[in-house]
Amino acid sequence: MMDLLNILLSESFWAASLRIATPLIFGVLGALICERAGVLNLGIEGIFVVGAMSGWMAVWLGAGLWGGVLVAALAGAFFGLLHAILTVPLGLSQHVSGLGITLFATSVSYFSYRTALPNVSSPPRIEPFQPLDVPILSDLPFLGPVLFQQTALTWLALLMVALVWYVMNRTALGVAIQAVGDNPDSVDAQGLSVYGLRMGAIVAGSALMALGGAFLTMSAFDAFFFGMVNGRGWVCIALVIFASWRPGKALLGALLFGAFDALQVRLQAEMGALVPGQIFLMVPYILSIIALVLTARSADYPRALLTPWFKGQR
Amino acid sequence: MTDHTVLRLNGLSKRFGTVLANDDVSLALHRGEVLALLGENGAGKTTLMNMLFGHYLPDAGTVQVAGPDGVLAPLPLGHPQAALAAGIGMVHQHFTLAENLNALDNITLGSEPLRALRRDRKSARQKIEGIIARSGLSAPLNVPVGRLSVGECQRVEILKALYRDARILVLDEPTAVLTPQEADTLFDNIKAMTRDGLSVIFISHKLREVLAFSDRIAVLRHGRKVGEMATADADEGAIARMMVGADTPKVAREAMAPGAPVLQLQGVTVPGRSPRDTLTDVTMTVHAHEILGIAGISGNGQSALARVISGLAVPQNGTIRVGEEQIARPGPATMVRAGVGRIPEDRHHEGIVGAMSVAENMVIERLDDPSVQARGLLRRGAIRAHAEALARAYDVRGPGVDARARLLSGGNIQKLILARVFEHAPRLILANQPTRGLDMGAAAEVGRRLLQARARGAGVVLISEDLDEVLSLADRILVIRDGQLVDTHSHDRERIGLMMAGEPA
Amino acid sequence: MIRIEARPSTPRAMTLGIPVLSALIALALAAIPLLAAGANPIAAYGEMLRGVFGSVFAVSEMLTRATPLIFTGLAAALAFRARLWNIGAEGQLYLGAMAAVAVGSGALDIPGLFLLPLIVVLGAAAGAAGMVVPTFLKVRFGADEVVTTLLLNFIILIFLQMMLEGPLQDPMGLGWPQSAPVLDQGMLPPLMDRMRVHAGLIVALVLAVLAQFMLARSVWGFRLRAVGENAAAARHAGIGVNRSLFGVAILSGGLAGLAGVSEVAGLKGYLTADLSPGFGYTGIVVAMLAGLSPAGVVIAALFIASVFVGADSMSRAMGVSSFLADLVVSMSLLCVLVGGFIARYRLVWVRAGKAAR
Amino acid sequence: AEKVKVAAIYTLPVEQQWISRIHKALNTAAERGDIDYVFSENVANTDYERVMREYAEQGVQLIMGEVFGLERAARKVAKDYPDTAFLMGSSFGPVAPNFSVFDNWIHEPSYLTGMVAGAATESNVIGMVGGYAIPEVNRLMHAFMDGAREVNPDVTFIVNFIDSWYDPPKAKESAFAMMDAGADVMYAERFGVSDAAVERGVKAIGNVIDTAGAYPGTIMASALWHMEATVDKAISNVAAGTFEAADYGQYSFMAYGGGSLVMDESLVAPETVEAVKAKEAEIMDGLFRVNVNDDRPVSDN
Ligand SMILES: Nc1ncnc2c1ncn2[C@@H]1O[C@H](COP(=O)(O)OP(=O)(O)OP(=O)(O)O)[C@@H](O)[C@H]1O
Ligand SMILES: Nc1ncnc2c1ncn2[C@@H]1O[C@H](COP(=O)(O)OP(=O)(O)OP(=O)(O)O)[C@@H](O)[C@H]1O
Ligand SMILES: [Mg+2]
Ligand SMILES: [Mg+2]
Repeated sequence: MMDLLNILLSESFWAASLRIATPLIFGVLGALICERAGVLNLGIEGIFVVGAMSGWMAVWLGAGLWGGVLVAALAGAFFGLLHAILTVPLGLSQHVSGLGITLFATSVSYFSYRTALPNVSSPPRIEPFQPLDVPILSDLPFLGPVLFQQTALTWLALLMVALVWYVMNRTALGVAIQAVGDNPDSVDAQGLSVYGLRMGAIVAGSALMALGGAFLTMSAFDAFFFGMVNGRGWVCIALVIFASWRPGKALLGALLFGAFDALQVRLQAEMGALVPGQIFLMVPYILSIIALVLTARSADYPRALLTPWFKGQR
Repeated sequence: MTDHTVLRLNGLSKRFGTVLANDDVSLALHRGEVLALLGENGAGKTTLMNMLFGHYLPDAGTVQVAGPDGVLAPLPLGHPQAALAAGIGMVHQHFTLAENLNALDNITLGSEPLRALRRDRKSARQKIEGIIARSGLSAPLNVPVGRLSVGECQRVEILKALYRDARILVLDEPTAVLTPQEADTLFDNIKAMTRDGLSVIFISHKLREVLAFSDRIAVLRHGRKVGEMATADADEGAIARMMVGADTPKVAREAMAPGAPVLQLQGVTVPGRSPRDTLTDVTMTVHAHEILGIAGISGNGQSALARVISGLAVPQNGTIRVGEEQIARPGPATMVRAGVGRIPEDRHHEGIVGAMSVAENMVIERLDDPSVQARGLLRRGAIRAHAEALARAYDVRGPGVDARARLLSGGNIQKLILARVFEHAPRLILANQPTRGLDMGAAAEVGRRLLQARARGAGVVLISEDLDEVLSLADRILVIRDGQLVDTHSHDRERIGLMMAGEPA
Repeated sequence: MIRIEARPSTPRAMTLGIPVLSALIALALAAIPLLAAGANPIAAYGEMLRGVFGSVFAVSEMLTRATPLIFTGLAAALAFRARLWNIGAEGQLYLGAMAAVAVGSGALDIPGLFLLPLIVVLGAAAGAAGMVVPTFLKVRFGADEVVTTLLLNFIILIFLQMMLEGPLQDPMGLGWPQSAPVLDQGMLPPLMDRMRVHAGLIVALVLAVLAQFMLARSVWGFRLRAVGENAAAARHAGIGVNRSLFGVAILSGGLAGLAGVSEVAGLKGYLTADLSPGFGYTGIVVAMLAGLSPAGVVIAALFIASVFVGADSMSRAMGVSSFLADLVVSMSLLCVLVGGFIARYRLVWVRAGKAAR
Repeated sequence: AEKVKVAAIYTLPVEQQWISRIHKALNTAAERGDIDYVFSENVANTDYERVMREYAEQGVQLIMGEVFGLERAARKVAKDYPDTAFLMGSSFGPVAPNFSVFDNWIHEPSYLTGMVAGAATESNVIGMVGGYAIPEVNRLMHAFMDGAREVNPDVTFIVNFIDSWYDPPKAKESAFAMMDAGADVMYAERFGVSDAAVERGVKAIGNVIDTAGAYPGTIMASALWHMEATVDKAISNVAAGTFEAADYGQYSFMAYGGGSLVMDESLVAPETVEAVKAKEAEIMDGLFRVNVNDDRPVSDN
């Protein structure tokens, strides 16, 4: 018990939670935007991979860190556009297109990585983002290490939460995206383009997802590995529902998940002798399901989620 | 009223697959005029208006709209944006509202540039409040639209059009879901606005409204315009003849002595999240040879009552008796077995499985019947033969019994449901909004069938927001208000209308 | 402006031709990565064909890989027909496999006549249980089954790891996280000498035919279709919607469980945590390619298996990265998807300006 | 001389430490001109048997790889192709006439690195991050722990498995957690651990490959695995037509040069260097046998 308290009070635990949460924040925001517009994007897992690979590759080829971030976002946007074309004007099954995009994005990433680097014995490394050392702030007790010794990408993620919230709730664009996810006819009848809004949202959301992947290779680590995304994208799909499609709650959900993961490695180290380590690994997933069960009835789904819309057919 | 033309449709045609929905239709609209567009279900009214508004691209024809200077200019087709810019506002047959947004957001949607970094909600609100003050069409602006009543939604739809400075307003069956009082208020408001130069095209199946509020009438039949007349020169018979090409028989209700009770609700209470699905301590009896009309403003518990009778809602308190039998565990299947025939309110959503065939929809309530299945396998030949016989008997027209049910027109879907319900001579019939959206001919057919069932000895619960329909069909009329039933002991239109509104009569 | 119009009916030549054409286009597109990797595409196609159809062995390998995909494809197709979005076939597959080794690898040393059916039934039951839980959460609490089944995949996989290091671990396995082998009499017999293709394929085919028949001809299938197409109308008509959902959940989970049984008791003989390279997810793809028709599932599974086995073998012959196989499979999938769209709709080019002038 | 045709089948990408050692040795042989080398990486266990057969059908003379997930099936394939030589990473024994086995038996240098770690820790807490608790991993961890305890009886261990071969961010987080719990020396079984060590300025011990160059000032010592001895032995046997079923595991022992220790002497106390070198000599001379323990290691509490 003491141990648990110690862990929860330690700043390094909270710093780790935020660090682990960062890719999830990007991913869940991206998924949120897509779903708000009425399109489920199961391509997220593959888009994470492509973001991780392309961002890293760009830096490795000398593009600079922010150049890498841009490349990752563009790569994510590209696969997002593919998903958008398949699911919006063509109205194909969002499940299948999404799984197809995941398979496609993943295999393209792996194949190009291997074709570019056919004979490496250990993965080449880049100089990743370093923790920002904000002069006075990083010396603050507690908040200093937790908030102000993170890398720029973590800050970008937090900034994105605010930005997505603002756009969704305070701009005409956000209102239109919410409308198109609820009832595309409402948008069509007011002279806005359903296709444009939906495709734009998917492309933008996918670009954000790719940043989640880029974080893995450019901040959390400094090299690209096969299989390194390891289900993080799927977790975001669950977190969006937990978050009831709200950016603020999305941040909360990602942080909670990060905290459980951070706690898990700490507890496992302490109690590994008593309980199979896998129990701890399961905890975040089980908690996600419980959270989902508790919030499901009150969650108001974007009503048009999964439903394709065709112009001139009603 | 001036003779100034504000809108001209020239030879518009539109084909959907094999259906010629509009065939060379021309129409003119004058400033300050209310033009009623009439026609049977599927005559092509909505299609014509959708071409005007840019939802559909015509196969042929042009549209001209007067600008603010009064000069007619061609309208680029196929772009709602262009129609909106030209001052055309449209209220669609089905609501086009985002339910997760409030009225303010729904109204301003599309009017602000999407690139803008901030919104000016203050001046938007002022403008809307100004329109509300002028038009008398009010609705709560801050509540998610999903929580508004249909009447309020309808007003939000019109506010949307007016907010975009519409000079030409198209209303596609705006009163299909409104009570007579709501409809009257709506038209009074619209009339007032025409005096300021608004021109209106409205589509309706309710001749009473058409005769009371329009200046001119245009009639479509099978996609062609078959006539125009000044409302002053028209009467019901003339309009009906023009629409159908023949006289429609009037339905007449003969007096009949009620028989034994077929449905008894005793102290039935259904808790609900909104007034719409709440019932409080309802007690009522329906007899054989009796049509019991339930009148009321929508959202006062009609759905809850219908759900109880059709077995979809289980009351928290109270008992249900069908005939002699007390229903211990209500459920849709139990109710069907007990001899209750149910005509649901929303035929597309609850009445049929659109993706399944007409024949399958005809047997969907009786899957355990030996005529439908043997040892768990469908008797497909028998089902088909049965469906064809039924389609003939009830005049269900469409592309055949093997076609998907969704391909049928609204009126024919309703006939399919009638066939399914009446075939088994139910002792109680629940008819919930049975003629909503149906044209005169189809509505008359429904009325005739209900009266037939009554003559045979069935009891009928007729829930309808169309007071005229209740008045003409029901033997006894109850008013539903706030989840409770009140007996009116009368057939007086005025008095019942007041009771519906909650005023002591 | 482009407009999309539903075809009133799809010509027969098109229903058959378009999928084939789409697959060919996908193969043509595969030339891009091949060229990027410096291989000759023409030679590669030859190798690919040889890799699937070049020998009895190649064909048997293709059938071996198609077997689990038929099971998981059926699992997805049935569930999706009822609009029950079971993304959890992967987890259910492992549940089935765990049940199979729990009883099959020595716990009960009984004759094969009893053991084999027991393994099959328990495996299916375990898979079914894995789908009943999310269905219950959906029906009772409204929890979205896409998410719960997806998350359950992770939970089950971790649980599997725990079992393979605990109760299910092979005591003779030198500490490796793997189960003891299924007893010989509990194995699904191979169909051909020296080949891996096994009786699981026959079971899968029989079930596909049965599912096709029941869906179209039985009252059960009628109910399932009605619930899937319009649950509100089905409920109104007196069909037990929840009952149907649980029924289809049991079948869908059971089929996925059988995929696990078939892999473990037909192919590998014992269970490891990498039994399935994503058969559960690929099953969804198979089901959708098949238009959710059980008979179509068989064809789609054979197609996906052929592309994978062919491309995989070709990558070796051409000396390009073996990640090419997944790439070609995913491109084929996307092309066939678009092809299916073209078969159902046509694009009409309209010049908007003309009518307006 | 005629080049020997060699194919390798890996269940993971070639960057993985374990596999990279085989890949490297085969590449070296290929560069020398002894063999024609082809490989398939990331082959799922389900597909492994097919790939084995495909290579065998193509007339490859020596097939290498790892059959931990399909021991029985692999031996069946070998039986079907008696003219092909198989040399596979395996937990079980060889099968005549053509199925040989090997494994990364580098418990000896692991023991030595444990001594380095045990002497270096000041907090007396050593953190160990592993992939999966499989014998190949457990064995090395136990040897390492034994070595540490020999020089420092007070040392305690925190052990964590991330249940993934490849998740450097996760391994890194796990390492951070251990450092938070007081670990000041890390046993870096996985990629990611040394990165955490560099960031926090603590020392680390490498495993299988030498990563000292990538983490300057961090890696005190590494237990290296060299497949050259194994591979070259097998190739020459195949070339000479004398390949037989045998356990090649011994070629990973230090005495054969299959395992070795590297130390960064600038990071290790001189007396430790001396002690370790002495122990190394004992092992080489066969005077000291490192205990083999395949059980899952757990944290001390
Ligand atoms: N200044 C503003 N500019 C633009 N939109 C606004 C503004 N204020 C409120 N809204 C929008 O009006 C609606 C109601 O606003 P309000 O701020 O009350 O939201 P809320 O119900 O408190 O929701 P939240 O939980 O997101 O804060 C919301 O959809 C919001 O997006
Ligand atoms: N998008 C469409 N695709 C195919 N057919 C259509 C489409 N829209 C309308 N139709 C067909 O065109 C014809 C005219 O339909 P329309 O909706 O214009 O009739 P309506 O006069 O508005 O009928 P109602 O009174 O029922 O609203 C009908 O036969 C209808 O089935
Ligand atoms: Mg608020
Ligand atoms: Mg209409």
